[in-house]
Amino acid sequence: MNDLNKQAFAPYHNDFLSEVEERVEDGAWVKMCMQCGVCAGSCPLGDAWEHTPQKIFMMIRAGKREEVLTSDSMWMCTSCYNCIVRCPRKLPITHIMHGLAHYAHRLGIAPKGQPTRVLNRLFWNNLVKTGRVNELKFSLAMYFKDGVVRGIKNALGMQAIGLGLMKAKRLNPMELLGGHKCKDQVGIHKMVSKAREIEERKKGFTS
Amino acid sequence: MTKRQYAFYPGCSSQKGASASNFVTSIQMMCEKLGMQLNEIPDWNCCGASIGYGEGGELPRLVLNARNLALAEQHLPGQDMVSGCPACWLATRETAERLNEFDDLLAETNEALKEAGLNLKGTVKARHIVEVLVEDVGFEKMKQAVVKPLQELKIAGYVGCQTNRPFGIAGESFENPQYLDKMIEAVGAEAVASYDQKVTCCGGALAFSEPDKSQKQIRDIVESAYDHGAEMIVTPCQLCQANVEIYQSEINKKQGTNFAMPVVYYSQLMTVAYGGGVKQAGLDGHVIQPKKLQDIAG
Amino acid sequence: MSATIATNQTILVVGGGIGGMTAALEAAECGKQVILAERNASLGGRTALLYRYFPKMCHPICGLEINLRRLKGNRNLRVLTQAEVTAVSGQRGDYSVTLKISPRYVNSNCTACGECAKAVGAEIPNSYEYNLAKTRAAYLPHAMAYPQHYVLDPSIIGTPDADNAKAACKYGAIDLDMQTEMIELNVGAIVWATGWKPYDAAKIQPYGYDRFDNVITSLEFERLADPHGPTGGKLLRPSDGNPAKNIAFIQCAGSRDENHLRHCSRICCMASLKQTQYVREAYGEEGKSTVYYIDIRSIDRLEDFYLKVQQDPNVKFIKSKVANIKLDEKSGDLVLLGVDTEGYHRYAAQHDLVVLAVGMEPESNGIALPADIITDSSGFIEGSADGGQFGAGAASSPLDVNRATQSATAAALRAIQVVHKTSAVEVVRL
Amino acid sequence: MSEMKTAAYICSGCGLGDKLDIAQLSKIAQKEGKMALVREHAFLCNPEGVQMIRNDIASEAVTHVCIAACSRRAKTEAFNFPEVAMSRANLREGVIWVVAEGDLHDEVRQEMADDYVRMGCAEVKKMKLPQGNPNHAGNKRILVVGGGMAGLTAALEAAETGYEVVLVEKEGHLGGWAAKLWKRVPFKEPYAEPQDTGLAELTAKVSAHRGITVHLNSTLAETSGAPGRFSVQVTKESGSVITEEVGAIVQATGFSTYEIVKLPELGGGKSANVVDQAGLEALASEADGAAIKRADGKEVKSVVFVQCAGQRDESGTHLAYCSGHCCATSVKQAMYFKDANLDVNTVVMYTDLRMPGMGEDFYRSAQDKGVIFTKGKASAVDANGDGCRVNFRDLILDEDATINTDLVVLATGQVPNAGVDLEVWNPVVTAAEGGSGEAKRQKVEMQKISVLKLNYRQGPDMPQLKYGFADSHFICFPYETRRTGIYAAGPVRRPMDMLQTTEDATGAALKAIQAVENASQGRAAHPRSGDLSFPSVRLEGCTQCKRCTVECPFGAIDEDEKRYPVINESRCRRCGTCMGACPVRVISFENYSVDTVGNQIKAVKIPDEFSEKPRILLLACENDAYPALDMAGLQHHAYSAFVRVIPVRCLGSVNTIWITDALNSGYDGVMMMGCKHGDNYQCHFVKGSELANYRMSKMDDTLKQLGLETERVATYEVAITDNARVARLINDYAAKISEIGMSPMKGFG
Repeated sequence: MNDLNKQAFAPYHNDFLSEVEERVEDGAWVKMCMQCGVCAGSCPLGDAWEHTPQKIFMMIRAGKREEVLTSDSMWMCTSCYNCIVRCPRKLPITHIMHGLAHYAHRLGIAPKGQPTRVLNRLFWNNLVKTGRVNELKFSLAMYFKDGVVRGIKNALGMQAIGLGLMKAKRLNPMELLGGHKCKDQVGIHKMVSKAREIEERKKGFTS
Repeated sequence: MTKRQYAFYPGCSSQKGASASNFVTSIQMMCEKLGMQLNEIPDWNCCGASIGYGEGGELPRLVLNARNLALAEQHLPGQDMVSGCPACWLATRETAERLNEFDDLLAETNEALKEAGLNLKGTVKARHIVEVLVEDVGFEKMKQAVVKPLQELKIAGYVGCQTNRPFGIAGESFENPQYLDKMIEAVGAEAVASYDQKVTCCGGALAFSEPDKSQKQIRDIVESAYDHGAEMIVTPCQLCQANVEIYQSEINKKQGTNFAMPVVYYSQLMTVAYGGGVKQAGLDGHVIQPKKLQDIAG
Repeated sequence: MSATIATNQTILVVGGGIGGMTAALEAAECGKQVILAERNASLGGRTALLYRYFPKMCHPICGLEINLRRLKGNRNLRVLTQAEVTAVSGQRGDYSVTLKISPRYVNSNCTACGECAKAVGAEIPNSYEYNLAKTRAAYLPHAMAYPQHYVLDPSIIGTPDADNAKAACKYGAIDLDMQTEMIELNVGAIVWATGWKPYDAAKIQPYGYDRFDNVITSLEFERLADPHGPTGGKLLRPSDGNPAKNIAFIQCAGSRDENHLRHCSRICCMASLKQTQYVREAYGEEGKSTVYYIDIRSIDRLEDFYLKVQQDPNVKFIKSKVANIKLDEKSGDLVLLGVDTEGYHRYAAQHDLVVLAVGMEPESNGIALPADIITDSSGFIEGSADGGQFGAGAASSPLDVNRATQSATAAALRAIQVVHKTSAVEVVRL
Repeated sequence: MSEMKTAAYICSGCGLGDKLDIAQLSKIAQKEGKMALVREHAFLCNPEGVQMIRNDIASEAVTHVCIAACSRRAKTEAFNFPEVAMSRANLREGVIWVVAEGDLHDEVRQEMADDYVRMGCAEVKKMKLPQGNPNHAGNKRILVVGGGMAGLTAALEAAETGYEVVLVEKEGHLGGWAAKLWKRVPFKEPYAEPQDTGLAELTAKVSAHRGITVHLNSTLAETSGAPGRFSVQVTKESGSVITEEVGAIVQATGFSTYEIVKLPELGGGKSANVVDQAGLEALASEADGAAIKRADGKEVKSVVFVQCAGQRDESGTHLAYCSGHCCATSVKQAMYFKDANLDVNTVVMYTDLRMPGMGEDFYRSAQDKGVIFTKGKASAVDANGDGCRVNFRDLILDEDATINTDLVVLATGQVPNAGVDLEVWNPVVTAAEGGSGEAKRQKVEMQKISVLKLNYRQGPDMPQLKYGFADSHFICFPYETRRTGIYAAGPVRRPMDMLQTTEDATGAALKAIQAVENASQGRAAHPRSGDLSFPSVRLEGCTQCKRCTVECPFGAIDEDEKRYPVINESRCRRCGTCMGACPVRVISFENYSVDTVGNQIKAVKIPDEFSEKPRILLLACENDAYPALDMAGLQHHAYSAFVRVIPVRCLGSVNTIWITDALNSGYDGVMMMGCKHGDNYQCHFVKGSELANYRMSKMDDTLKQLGLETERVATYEVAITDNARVARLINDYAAKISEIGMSPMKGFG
């Protein structure tokens, strides 16, 4: 798999486009973009994008594998779905962005420490563990993502909010000990790992 | 009268002691008054939300949602699955539609579901509570149930993203939906007609990972509500509610504003208008107190 | 049933715009019997409502005048206005067509002296101005209207206004008892030249045509530029009547968009290029235009015109589909949000007027066509399975005037072939 | 021809009766107009009024009718008496609707009406009922030049309509460009896949058709005559010559591709691996669905299509225009590769992708097949090992980039095969006639490239528009050329794709049919369709000055060996430019002549110079200016009551004698309103208004001789929409006249 990472890609040849079509969620749509740019203009965090979606699609066609997969632009998606509903070619842009992010993450070449990437991992692990999200553990994990010192700063920074939420009974300290969970956690774990296994088989990942 | 039965999918944020626990509180009386019976899906799990993609990938996410659909199919046959949280609704509906469209995906999904002893036929329809209110109940009934019209209350209807896109309420515009304003008016309050941040994104889950960028969004949303003379913001979305309410203090701190704009759920408006008290309406669950509404609730 | 004489040697042309008039005239000038049925009260169609044509910047009604003169002088051609086809039966070479003729309440005695209009108080939206203005309920559709007869709007029938109009007419031209009548026609071939209509701009929600006064369609802009139009040819924006000197033209408004029209409407690029020159004509160096486009489609010699406009320092081109439009409440201006995709430049551009280059949709969409009419995925008419009915002009494809007249001339010949072959068959039969 | 009996009918409807003294108008018609019969009617256009006129025509044997009522453009259905000569005195749009309200103006209003009645009577007395072209000829065969898609379609469609066709093709086989194609771009639903050209079927039909004679390996040696009676010499390769008599001609000579050798910067002519679209079609036909191989036999694994190669060129080196079809053609060709093997790398490099209409579906289909589209501008293509290297600017990624590829296809443009450019031809001929040997040689060379070989005075081919495309009015009336009965069809008259070409050819076939039908009945063709009048020359008076033969916009007039004009009536479009050109005024139409207008000018009563009542003659083009004046009336834009308007067929028909006569007889000024001329001319007779403008520029000397201010003659370009403006122009001019004072010529006329 990772040999793909090292392979050189001929500019504007099909290789990377085909890779994306086979392995990225809804990647088969990339070729349908006509470069109108409506997605680029519709993104709420637009200013933060180094490469806009439509530009990423062009980069994929141009075979810029490295630049695309290491870009942190996809991680800027807030899932607002503006791009999807406005796209004149009906590309599922949000999904493609998620798909690319996941693929880069899966290959281990997504930008290290990219906050949303970290958030993603923490969130997923948190939810898969019990079948449900434990907001407190999740938040704390998020604050401590950059290490203990920074973490305490973050936590202190958000202390007021935390307390406010606790006062409002919308953040439960008891969550630290157990908290909500699904009964059939075992089933859920088996189910999820099975799903992962099927996907890897289908998309030809070797893990 | 016989109540309409729905398979209810509360979602993580709506659990007791979680960020949207007061939402669940607030819908009880609303449903009661409007003849809706919500039956919680046994042992439901998280939908993966809009942030599960990075680690989760495609099939695992589909499977998570398929599990909830399968449980509903099995335990609450014939009932539409209703969610109060846009993220849950979106993830579930997307799953339902994709599995209906692609047989191979459904097969793979069931292969995985088998591990949890489940199987999905794909008969369940995934809906949002607001859909149910608008389509099954209707604005007229929402109006009729009012005992305490919320007069002299000027409210900015903030729809946000995922209740509105990509699916939204049938027949509504993605850019300028009307249903929330109509609900505000149904309970006797005044909706800010020209509220231009109606469908602006609050940053969603990135409120966590990209606080500054998200807070810029939130600032616009709150500022415009003030500019248009709104006394509070009402929203159908748990994440929007949380983000827009709780980060105001942060924004005040960083940018010297002094925002204190209450952000409530439509269901809280209704419960109050239908005669509910502060507790019933979950109005005790706010960081920024919606005084005026609390006063009406008494 | 009226006694309009027609035989299976007659060609019926449906639609009296430039396409229909061309098809009818070309066939009639070949010596064929032709009936031209127009739904509105006057011939001329959409082009009569345009200010100028690209690329010559000449005036559409100039061609209309010539066609009207050809028509007035031709004995083979009969015109029915306010006539709609309601049913077609039979087959190639022998159709029976039912036409619904709506009452005009004015007969051919009308001398267009205009006394009735003076006598009527009621006003109605002027559909010939895309409702940008009102007109008296007794009106002459436009200065070049043919037939040159006034029309009474049905809304005033039975009101004192109608009686006042009748009283004001010295020539017994007003007949308030006119009824809708159904006509049965026997014809050999049918040419559908039902033309096009602008796509409903309100459906393009991100651009807020339904919310913002200063977002208008390219057709409404033609009326603003036309000296005969509601502003007397001044480019004034609707919200406050101020001069619009910094105008945005948004291309593909509805076209090339699977949420709206699948096809490219072909004319919109040239139309906007043309309209940038209206801005220059009106305000000289002060008039600024910005064209937001995906691809500029100035095909063949029209490229010259594109080049000319590109060289105009007051016209800017931005390769971008505008994402959405926000209203600046203080100024009434509009802020266009999007990204210039040539190298990625984000913009929030303020303009005092936005013109949507709306796409072309077949006028026949929403009209019940005969069962065996074949249309494409956008509803444009290819013809009938039995080969006796033909699409012509903009009813058959999104076409500019030049191509529409080509297409209509071709359709006329195909119709002539049908009636020729029919007569041949009949000779055999006798 | 029966005895002339005149009648005038004066209407008092539409407020004429309230604003004018009808009785006085009748008196004028009788006494001054010398009308044998004068009747008034309160509502002349109603059935009863019309019947009154019909009765007079029937029982009173009236032959000449003057209708004094509304504009000649109004109530044409009512006042339709084809059996008599008729003039219209415009009292409504021309007088009561434009003269200011109020009794203050009663006098001048009445004077204006009086004059129009005088003019109407004066005009009709000089009119004859047109009898139609005496030398009309009835040959209804149609010649189609060129056997490509356009020619074949035109031939078949005409034959299917029942007209005999002669098809001349220079090659040994039919098909032209289409024969080079493996497949064509789809032209009906679903617009997704390349389709069979259908050429085999079409050629089979044409070859088998009883009504069509095909001459292969043949060209035209000489074409003489006119619509309804063309005589065409067809030379076969063998040298044998046959004569074909035809009634009309369709020129469908198509295009040549812009040679890629002219594009060395893009590798044209330098690398065998750089081909044009024709070259690619050849490779595709060779492969016939299998993997496409290069000339050297190597299977193509990657291909780049460079759009607009040598087109849309701003430097002036290559073609400035866009050929329209090339985007769709390249997309189709990219599909050739994808359909044979999805793994082939196919890149289409464009600056604006131009696939209008349903072409968008075809574009989508290509993307769906994996064709890569990039908005980019190629700067250089050069050989790179076994293949090519394309250097370009990626306009989206905003960077210079390079693609290595096996094959490059240059999408070059269409160059029309339109024959000799008359703008070049005419000076050469003049020089040759002047005895220049060089010019004589040039002339022979040019004759070789001529397509039609017309023996017309004005040259051997159709006039050309910009970039050498054959003549065509390219907006409202695309088929109207300056050579009556000869119609250009297909890419020879404007760049076009195959779908438009077949539509165009079908339309051209109709126009050819129309031309032979008109010719056979001695009627004019567009825009004065059906007009039975025609120009005739009084040769006794002719000075052989050749102005008519040179200036006729339609090449209708030849010269005989003695340099006398020979008018080919069925080539004539009845604009009257020849009449305006003739210095000795020997050319006239039965119902439109130097006299019909001259008489009107003389009929106007000129007040003496102390009256403070100037008289201004306004000669208005009937196509645009006159309707504008009518609409000014309809919208009640008031203008000076001192103006007297005479509609003319075209300003080109204005003979300077009218102006000098008018000035001599005491008019204070003469205005002329015609159409815009120049590149974007709006003149319906192409050159009419331009010629008029030229002639008037020569008036100044005449005026000086007469001792008059040059302002007394003014020409204006007027558009049909200028309702308000024409009124303003008249008023400004009237003001100007009162400024410079009354004409000193009064009383000498």
